[in-house]
Amino acid sequence: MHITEGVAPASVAAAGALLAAGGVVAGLRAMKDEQIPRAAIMASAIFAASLLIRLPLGPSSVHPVLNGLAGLLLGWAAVPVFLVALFLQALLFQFGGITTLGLNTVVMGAPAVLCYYGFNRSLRRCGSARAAFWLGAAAGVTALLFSFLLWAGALVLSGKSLAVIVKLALVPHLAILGVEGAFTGFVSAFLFRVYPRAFEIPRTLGTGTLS
Amino acid sequence: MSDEPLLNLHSLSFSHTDAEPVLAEVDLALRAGERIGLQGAIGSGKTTLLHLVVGLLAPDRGRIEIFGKPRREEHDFWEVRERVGLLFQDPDDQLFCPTVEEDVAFGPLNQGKSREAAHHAVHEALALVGMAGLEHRITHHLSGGEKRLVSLATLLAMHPDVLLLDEPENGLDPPSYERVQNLLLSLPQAMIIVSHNADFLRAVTHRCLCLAGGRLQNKSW
Amino acid sequence: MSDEPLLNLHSLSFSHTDAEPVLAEVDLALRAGERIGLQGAIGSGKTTLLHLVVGLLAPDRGRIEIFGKPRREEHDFWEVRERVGLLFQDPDDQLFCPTVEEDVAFGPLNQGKSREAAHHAVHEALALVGMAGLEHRITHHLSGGEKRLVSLATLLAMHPDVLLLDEPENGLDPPSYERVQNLLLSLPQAMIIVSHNADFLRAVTHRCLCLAGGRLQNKSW
Amino acid sequence: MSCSTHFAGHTIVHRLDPRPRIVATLVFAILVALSRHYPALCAGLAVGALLALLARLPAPPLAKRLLRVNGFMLVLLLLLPVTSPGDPMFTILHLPFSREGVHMATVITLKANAIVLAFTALLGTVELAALGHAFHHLRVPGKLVHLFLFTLRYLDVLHHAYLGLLRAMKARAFRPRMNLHTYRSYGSLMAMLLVRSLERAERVMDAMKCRGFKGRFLTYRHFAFHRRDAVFCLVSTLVLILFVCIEWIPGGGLP
Ligand SMILES: Nc1ncnc2c1ncn2[C@@H]1O[C@H](COP(=O)(O)OP(=O)(O)OP(=O)(O)O)[C@@H](O)[C@H]1O
Ligand SMILES: Nc1ncnc2c1ncn2[C@@H]1O[C@H](COP(=O)(O)OP(=O)(O)OP(=O)(O)O)[C@@H](O)[C@H]1O
Ligand SMILES: [Mg+2]
Ligand SMILES: [Mg+2]
Repeated sequence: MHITEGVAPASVAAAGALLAAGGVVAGLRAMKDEQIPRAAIMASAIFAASLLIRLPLGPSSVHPVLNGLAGLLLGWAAVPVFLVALFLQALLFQFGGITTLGLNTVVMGAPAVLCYYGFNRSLRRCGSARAAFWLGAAAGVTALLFSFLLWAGALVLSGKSLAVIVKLALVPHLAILGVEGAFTGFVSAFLFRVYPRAFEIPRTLGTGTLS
Repeated sequence: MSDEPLLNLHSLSFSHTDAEPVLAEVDLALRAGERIGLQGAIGSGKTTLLHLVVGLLAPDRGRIEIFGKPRREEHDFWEVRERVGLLFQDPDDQLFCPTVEEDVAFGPLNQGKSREAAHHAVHEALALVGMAGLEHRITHHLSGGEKRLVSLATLLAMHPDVLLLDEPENGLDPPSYERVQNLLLSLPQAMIIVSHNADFLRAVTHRCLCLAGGRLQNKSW
Repeated sequence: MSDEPLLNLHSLSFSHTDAEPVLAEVDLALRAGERIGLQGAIGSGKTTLLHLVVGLLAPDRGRIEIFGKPRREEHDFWEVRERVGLLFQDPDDQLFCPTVEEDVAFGPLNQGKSREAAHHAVHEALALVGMAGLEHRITHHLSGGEKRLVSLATLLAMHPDVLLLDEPENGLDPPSYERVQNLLLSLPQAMIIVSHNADFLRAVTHRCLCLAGGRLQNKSW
Repeated sequence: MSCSTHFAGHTIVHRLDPRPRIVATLVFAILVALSRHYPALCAGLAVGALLALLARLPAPPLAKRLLRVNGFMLVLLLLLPVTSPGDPMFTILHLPFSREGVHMATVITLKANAIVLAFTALLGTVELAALGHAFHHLRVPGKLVHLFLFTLRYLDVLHHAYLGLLRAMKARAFRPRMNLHTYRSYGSLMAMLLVRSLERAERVMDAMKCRGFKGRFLTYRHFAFHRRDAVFCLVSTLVLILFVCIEWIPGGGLP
């Protein structure tokens, strides 16, 4: 669900870049020095998982997007983490691109932050692995759905005629929702049982430094 | 079965990259009930050899015959993996389910066993390695020695005919070391055991091979 | 300095969780030039003890005195960490910079050395462990043995007065093993060396302690 | 095996200082993204192709990247002319291909290929760690640079851990199918990878503290600015100015 290089006209790309810059600054301020290794490990995990893990779906397979999970584990820091992961994907594999880097960061990062606000607290307080599964699954579905809407919005803004792409992509994406939800749910339940500290994020939107 | 080897490698060659080969024309036969030791310097290709046997890597040249049939494609190895248990060098690779019970049940479930049969296999295997009662522990919180023994249980629960053990005694304290040693001596399966520890191999195996320069040599004690 | 111990632990107690304590009333003194071995079963708290000494964990009770001063707060330990080198059990934890050179330079730069001085320290330390010429290698492409030796160089580049080594010989093949052994014998620093390998400790240390049930006991060979 | 390798080599492009390369790539990408006319876009594509040739990018991986971009473009080329309203340019099988649609699809395709070629040739050829240090010298916030460098460091560690676990699953007769057992198993794999990595992150922080880290990163590597870098700056500035002339000065760039 990347916006490919060259598709977005300058105005849309610039708007995306501005929004992303704001999110990245907020994310960097929220991230303490001590959390940098943790954020980096999440970035590599997201990058590696989206490249390596293929979940079978019908005759084909899909890769997990994991932005719901990233939000649950990182809060605002998910935005710079996605910036780095997406930059590496563009640089090494040409998924997305550099003029659309800002847009793609918003498409992935904004739903992650939303999931943080929506589900992180209830996950920390829930009483059973089963509840953690459902909360995680809800986060996965919500994030993916929201990402799809942002992606579709950016495409339609880029040119009304691109709406046809959105229509074509709708059905496969609805199918992916279930897989992403189940996957995020299983990961959340696992973390809840084995390493509940993963969901503790020391501080969000703070007033820290950038360097 | 009698004299027909369970496992037969014919002039197997393999290289990880285009660089010099890790294995060059390796021959090896393992018969029922036999325990073979495998030594060799760091990076000499011991782990690579075991991974070739279960089809996790594909040889550049040579033939692999297991249970009397040649094995070439991925689906040839599906049966092999249900009947040959591989203990990984790093126990952290082996255990990935949240609890011990789920992890030990993973293999039997993949073999198509019912939940009850898998449950039964789990308890039997854990009792065999002396870890009964650990069913509900979180795998990640086990100590190094416990991880090693539970890893062994994950193999035994699949009732394999052959065991391939990659440094089963590494990083264990003396009591766990002894438990592993006695367990291996008591198991009926044919085994290939990789280790840097000559004493351990001498106590446990019938004969010992050494991998050097990509070739296997008989080793005398 | 003479007889004053470099490092002095007085009835130190520690528990990771509310569960039973890992260390109970541990006393330990390390004098200049002394090499102490530390054995103990898996999970007996050896690593924990070393982490307490450099302030990565805080004791529940007891006193830590290092270089003649009591150490309690995080900033008390800043000086300790510049003068006490800790080798981590897993070298992958220790090497976090992209290249060997940067990794070895990380410590000296944090000590406030200039770039030239750091550069000099890097080359000297790498030469000492026999890894000169690896400066520009990518750290994660090193073999296990090389990682271990480079980790040691990252400590030596800081010219510490005390070395705390957590299983420095683990997973090495005989040549690397011997190199580590000779290196440790040739270094002037006081050391605490954790290992499961009694032969290694016998060759390298002056005396050996055993950690069991949260207590330290003298161990005779 | 590694999932994070750049296009290594020894060409003149590889030897340039990464800093001016980053700046030039960014300015070039922005200008190309802003332009709308064929002359400038074709010039941009030519510049991209020339850079790719100069950097001697290996053909198979480059083709794969271009295919990834142009696969999407092909869909656009087929769909846009049919679905965009406007005067039909020609019809195939009774489907009217609109002039606006053809134009839009062609422009997007040209832009994308020009940017991808330049981006790959100039930045895809920098060793990744050096790229991080170059960002540092270009005043990218320190935390972001260190996030980038740490991410690189742990990519291969994680990749190896992943391969190890996946092999262990396969060795125990696991076969991916479309069922909950498969999703649960992959979920466990991913979560176990995360747990181990998060704990490692804590130990890495400890290791850094032990080596005197007090919350401020100091960088060791510096770049030397050679004469060839000055030449590169000059040439790329001229090329970019020429590009602006072709696109924005009415009739000015072309005779
Ligand atoms: N995935 C890989 N890609 C490239 N090279 C590899 C890979 N795995 C192993 N190698 C190389 O192949 C050689 C053999 O590795 P292998 O792990 O089989 O050695 P080993 O005998 O098991 O060593 P050890 O005693 O350290 O476990 C080594 O030189 C290693 O660096
Ligand atoms: N972060 C932690 N949280 C909770 N318990 C821990 C933690 N780290 C270690 N432990 C427990 O504390 C005990 C001591 O661990 P430690 O790592 O010090 O043992 P060790 O003697 O170094 O063992 P090994 O020989 O396996 O390295 C173990 O029982 C371990 O499970
Ligand atoms: Mg091995
Ligand atoms: Mg330890």
